[in-house]
Amino acid sequence: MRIIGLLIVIAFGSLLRYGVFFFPEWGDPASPPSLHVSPHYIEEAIAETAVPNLVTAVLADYRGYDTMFETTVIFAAGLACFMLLRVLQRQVPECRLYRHIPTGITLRIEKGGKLPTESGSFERIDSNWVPHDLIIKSTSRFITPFLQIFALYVIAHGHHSPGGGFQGGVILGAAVIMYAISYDLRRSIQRIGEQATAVLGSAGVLIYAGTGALCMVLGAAFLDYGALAGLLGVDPVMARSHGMLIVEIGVGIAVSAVMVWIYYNLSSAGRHDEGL
Amino acid sequence: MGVELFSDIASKYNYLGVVILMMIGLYAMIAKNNLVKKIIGMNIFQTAIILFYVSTAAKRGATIPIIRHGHNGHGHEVIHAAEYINPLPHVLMLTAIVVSVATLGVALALAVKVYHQYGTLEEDEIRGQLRNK
Amino acid sequence: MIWELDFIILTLVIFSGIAAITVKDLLSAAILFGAYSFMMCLLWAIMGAVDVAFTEATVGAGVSTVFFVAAVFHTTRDSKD
Amino acid sequence: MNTILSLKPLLAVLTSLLAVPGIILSRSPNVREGWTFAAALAKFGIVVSMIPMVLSGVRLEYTLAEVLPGLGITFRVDAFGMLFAVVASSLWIVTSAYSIGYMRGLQEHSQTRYFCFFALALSATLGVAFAGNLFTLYLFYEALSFATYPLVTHHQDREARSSGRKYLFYILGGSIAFVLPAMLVAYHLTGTLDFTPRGFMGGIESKSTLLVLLLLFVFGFAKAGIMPMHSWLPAAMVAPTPVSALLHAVAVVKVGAFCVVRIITGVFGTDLLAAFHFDTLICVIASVTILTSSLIALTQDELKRRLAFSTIGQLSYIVLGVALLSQAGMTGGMLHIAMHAFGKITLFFCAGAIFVATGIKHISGMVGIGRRMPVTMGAFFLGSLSVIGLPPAGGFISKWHLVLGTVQAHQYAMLVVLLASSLLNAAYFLPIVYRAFFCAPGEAMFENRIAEAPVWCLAPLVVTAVGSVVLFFYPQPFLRLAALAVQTMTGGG
Amino acid sequence: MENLSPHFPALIIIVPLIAALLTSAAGWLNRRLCFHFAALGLFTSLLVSTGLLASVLDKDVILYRLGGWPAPWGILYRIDRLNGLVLVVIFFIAFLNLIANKRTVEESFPEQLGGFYALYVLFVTGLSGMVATGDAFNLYVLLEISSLTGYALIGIGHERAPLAGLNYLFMGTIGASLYLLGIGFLYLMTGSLNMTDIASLLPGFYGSPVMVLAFLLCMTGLFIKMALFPLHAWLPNAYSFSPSASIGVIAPLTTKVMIYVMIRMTFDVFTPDFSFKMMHLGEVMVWLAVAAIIMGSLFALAQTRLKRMLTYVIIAEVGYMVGGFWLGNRMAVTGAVLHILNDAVMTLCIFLAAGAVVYQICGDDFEDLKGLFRKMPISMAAFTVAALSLIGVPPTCGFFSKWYLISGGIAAGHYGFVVALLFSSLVNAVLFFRIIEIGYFEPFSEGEGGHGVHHGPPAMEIREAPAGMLACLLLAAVSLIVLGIYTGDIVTRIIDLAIPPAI
Repeated sequence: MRIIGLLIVIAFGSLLRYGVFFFPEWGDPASPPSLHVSPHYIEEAIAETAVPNLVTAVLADYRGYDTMFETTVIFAAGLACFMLLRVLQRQVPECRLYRHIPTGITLRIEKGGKLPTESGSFERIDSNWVPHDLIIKSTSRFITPFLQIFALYVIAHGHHSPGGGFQGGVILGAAVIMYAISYDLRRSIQRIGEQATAVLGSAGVLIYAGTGALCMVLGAAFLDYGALAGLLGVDPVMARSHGMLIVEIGVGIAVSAVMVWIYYNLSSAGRHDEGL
Repeated sequence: MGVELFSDIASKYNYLGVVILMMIGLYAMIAKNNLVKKIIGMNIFQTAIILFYVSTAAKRGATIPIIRHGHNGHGHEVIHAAEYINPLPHVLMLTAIVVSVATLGVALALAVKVYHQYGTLEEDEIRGQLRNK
Repeated sequence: MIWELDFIILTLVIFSGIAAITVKDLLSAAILFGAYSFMMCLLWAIMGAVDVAFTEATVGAGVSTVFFVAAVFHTTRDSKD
Repeated sequence: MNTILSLKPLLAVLTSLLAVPGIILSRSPNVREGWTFAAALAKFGIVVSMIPMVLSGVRLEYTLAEVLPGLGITFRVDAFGMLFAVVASSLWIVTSAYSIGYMRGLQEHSQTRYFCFFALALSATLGVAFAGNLFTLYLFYEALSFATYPLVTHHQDREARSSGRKYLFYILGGSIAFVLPAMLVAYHLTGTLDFTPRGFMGGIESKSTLLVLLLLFVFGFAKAGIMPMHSWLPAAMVAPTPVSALLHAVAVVKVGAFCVVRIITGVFGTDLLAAFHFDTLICVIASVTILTSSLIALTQDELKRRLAFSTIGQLSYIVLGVALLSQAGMTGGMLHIAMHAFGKITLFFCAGAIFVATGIKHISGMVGIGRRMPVTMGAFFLGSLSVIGLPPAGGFISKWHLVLGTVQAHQYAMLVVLLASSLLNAAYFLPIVYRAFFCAPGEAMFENRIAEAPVWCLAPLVVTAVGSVVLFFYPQPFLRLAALAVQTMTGGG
Repeated sequence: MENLSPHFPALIIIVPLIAALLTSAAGWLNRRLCFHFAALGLFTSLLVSTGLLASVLDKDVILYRLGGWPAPWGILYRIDRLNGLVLVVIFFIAFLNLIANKRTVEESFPEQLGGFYALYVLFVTGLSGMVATGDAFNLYVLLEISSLTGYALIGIGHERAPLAGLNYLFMGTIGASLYLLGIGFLYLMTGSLNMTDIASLLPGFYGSPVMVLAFLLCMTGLFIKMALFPLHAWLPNAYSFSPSASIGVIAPLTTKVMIYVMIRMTFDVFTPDFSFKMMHLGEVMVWLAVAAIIMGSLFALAQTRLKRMLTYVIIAEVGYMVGGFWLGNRMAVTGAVLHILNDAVMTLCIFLAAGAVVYQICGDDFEDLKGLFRKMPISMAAFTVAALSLIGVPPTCGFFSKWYLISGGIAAGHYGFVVALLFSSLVNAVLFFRIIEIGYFEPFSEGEGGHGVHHGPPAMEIREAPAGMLACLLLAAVSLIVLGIYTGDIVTRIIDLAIPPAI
């Protein structure tokens, strides 16, 4: 296998290497990609959409349809992980570990066992629990709000600076994931349940598709945000900018929710019991 | 010829990097035995393609594709295409990155499932188990 | 765009890529993959693709690595190759 | 010759198809058989009602659907098709009656399925008879193969399965591997598949192409049983006897022969064959089959197998007759479709009746049986006369024309073949009759009290036996149809 | 709102997308609604696509600017006769299979109904989007949607399904990435992503090796995805272990849509001139297809399980279409396009029948099928019709596409292809009659040789499949014959006009 692989790879590589001879020089301002379609974006985007970040303008407007499916891809991945991994039959784990908070004694309860009656001061812990996690917990408690605010900023400010729905959404999701890692998965799921992630995931994509469909209802083409001008009370160019913001928010919601969803399923192998 | 070749390499070394990364990724996918290694290889392969696209966007003497003093379209100076890097491949590659992470998620989910089924991530061991059955 | 820097990072990317697929321990491989992604992100930032770099930093170096680690924790760290 | 649009051919094909739901949904066997008879009679009526028009030189045509540009499911009734349709539809009535007697007599299972596929097979047979182009012919040819498979394997035991395999292997293999490519090449070369009285391949110059196509067609229509594509036929005799009777003496094998004749006349055309001297080639192929199969038939002890090999030989008479390309030869070949059908079906009916009454399959067990079953064996005698070609049976008429045809075509070698094979026919049939009547029955015969088969079995075989005698004295309907067909095909007066 | 018909091209994709999202949400809120959302979405799309086909028949080409941007800058949907037809087929099959498998889905995934149906509808969305789009990169995104959902739909099966799904994912990702790279090469040379735009710029680069590479990369990627012979290894495992409900839509559609995409790429992006005349690829491809047909048929012969055997038949069928297409003459291309349509419906029918059998007898070993005609007559009748169509017996539709393909082979003088087609027909006959024979004959004991076997009550209580499944199965079987009879119309009114005159 190794040798076959090597041969295939070398054949493939030399074929591509041969092709590279005929490429335009790297960074050549006169190469076709720089001359054909992109100049329109660079020169007209600001006049047509009022968004200075060209990537956002192209992403959410000119090629907004691609982006809608990009979000759908993420959503599909979330669904796929859910379908593949999630174990919904409630099964009692082999053993559970409980820690008595005041004393720090760990109780190991075998399958089917019950917790002592005065269970108020017990907390369930993961099997790979480490006692000295104060620094991690405090740091994450400290960082999480900033992370979330930054994520919102990235989503909202994507028009003017690098960033946008995806990046912001991933950061927002990462904040939750960090919480789940530093505390434990059960607590995170208590806060943001699986149902919430799943429904928010579809809601986010639905915001995107719904915005597009609204434009269609208003008589323009699908995703032609200019049609929203009347609804938003601004001129069509600004309406495009606002429309992009709406869909970016949708993307942000969907991406963050789905990232968390995938993490839940992946980190507990679908049992939503013990995470990392 | 040698000089020509060298100057060709010098002016296109980025594309060569792409080719090398693709070879690495493809090799891992074909020849590696471990499923997670294959998945890593797959991701390297995908990022190599992303690098290729990003390289096509590069433009000497241009800056990042965010219009300066262009707030709300009031800065009425003429914008020259040569001043900014081509944004289109960037957009495409945002999509490609997202696709690759989605694929990664599904691949890992499948790998975890395979592990739970066979107790191993090595392909030859799995194949051996299947043959014995 | 500084080509020297670009070239150095490209070399680093390639090396971390090779390292990620050759190291025996899967957890190390996951972390090396994170490093690879981060280098890649730097490379793109240098090439002016700020949005792509940003995305790669969050998605590639961030979430992907977490996914890898999560999967490795649920399977095994050992690998024969 | 004028052509008129008419729904009748379609109706004739569809009648038995339409009876299928009725057969399936019938609650009692009597209602089911009622449907079968109704369809059989209706079909015969429709077919007969077209005879006068066909005889007056009108061609009835109907296109069901244009499935490919310029190529449709087209029915066109000409004299030759008519001749075959009359034979098939008239014998269906008789066979239906016989089936009832046979199937009930033996208490066979799955009778509904049997009658259902029986009806389907008849639809397909008429479809072949009325096909207006090669494509339609192929369509119904294939349909017939599939409709008869459940009939051949009716017993659903091990023997039936292996015979079924052989049957499909030859028939389907021949049609897919030989006929289909040949048809496509023909279409590619000429741009049409419509049968014309003088053939549509006239434009092709290349002798080798024509030769390959001709051979592909002749051997591809494996139902015609031309050696070496014949060995499915004896195997298929495991089927219930009415199936063997109707399908393997009348419908299936005759469809094969019919197709070959169509290819010779409607696709290649007599002029073309004569021009390239392919007629001799086909004659040789046919005569080899005739002689070989007759010799094999002599060695068979199982009655139905002997009849099967006899059928193989008789089919090649038809091919031989048409390939002679002489007026009388072609007439004889076509007539033989009808004459042989009546004769052979009688023989099969008799074999079945003997089996129903005694359970005997082998000729060696039939010594002296004529005394117990005089009617059956009498009919058997008439049937064998017809097949051998002796008066006063219809077979004489067709064989007479065939012999005349060889003389007309100056193919004296073929004349020898015909006469030799007639002798062989006599050699393998007449001893059966002789021993049945004039030899003392064996020990087993005395112990069981054997009588004639039930009346449902007996009546049909009497009818067909009488039919073949009547055809000797009154062959006009078939003769006129055959003569008309030959006239249009050869263009001569 | 008054008149939505100009928006049809967008609606065919948007409606199932939104339906999928609602289905998924309904899975968490009210599980009973899932099926209704999914079915409604697909049915609406079926109606819309039919309307679209009707209007494209007199309008030639319908363009739709998504986001209102003109062509090279925005994304364009381009519906012509050909993909209008393919779209109808996609939704017809997806809808029928959904209805047929309602019961099996409810039994296999009682808690995850929403997830399953959402994946299902998203899969169909991806496929239809790929067919409709006029933008090379948009095609990639939609390809990934259908692939990702496809991996999941396969991976949720039993036995070796997860492993097979993972292998499929690796192969699929390589395929999609190669396609992406090919598009990247095209973009590097032309600077455009719009198919028509690329095609118009292409003549300037006809000689360039980069173009050749781009073409090879795109095609290789698609060949992997469509499982053309040497690249087919992922398919049999992936298809034979997945649930009936998913395979009923994946098997008929994936490979066929990929072949359509190949046709689209060669016609609309690389132009027939380049693809057929400059590449000199035709001969190689046809021989590959011949190999695919022969190897697929031979492998199929070696199988002892029904679904697995069918997967190899699919591989052979891919060879039909690829070979027909690369013969490059009008007859053969017509055959290839017609076969996309016919093979999709045939595969649907045969997999539905196999699904019904598997559902009733819980197994698909040939041994399990004994005496099935008596127990499940209607399902087996439909199976027989589909089998006849796969063998190529008139008047089922399989015959007619084979007719065109063979005629094309004869016209091109490529007798290897003709022989391969006939060989595969014969092998199919053997394959399917082997099964029909097993199903037709009751289990009989070894010693018994005589006739008139008496039949006791069947050992297992096996009954006919549920009514919904049967209805869909019969509809599929009937449509095989209807398609066959209307071949003439389909060819003259749709396919003939859709194939570029250059061929």
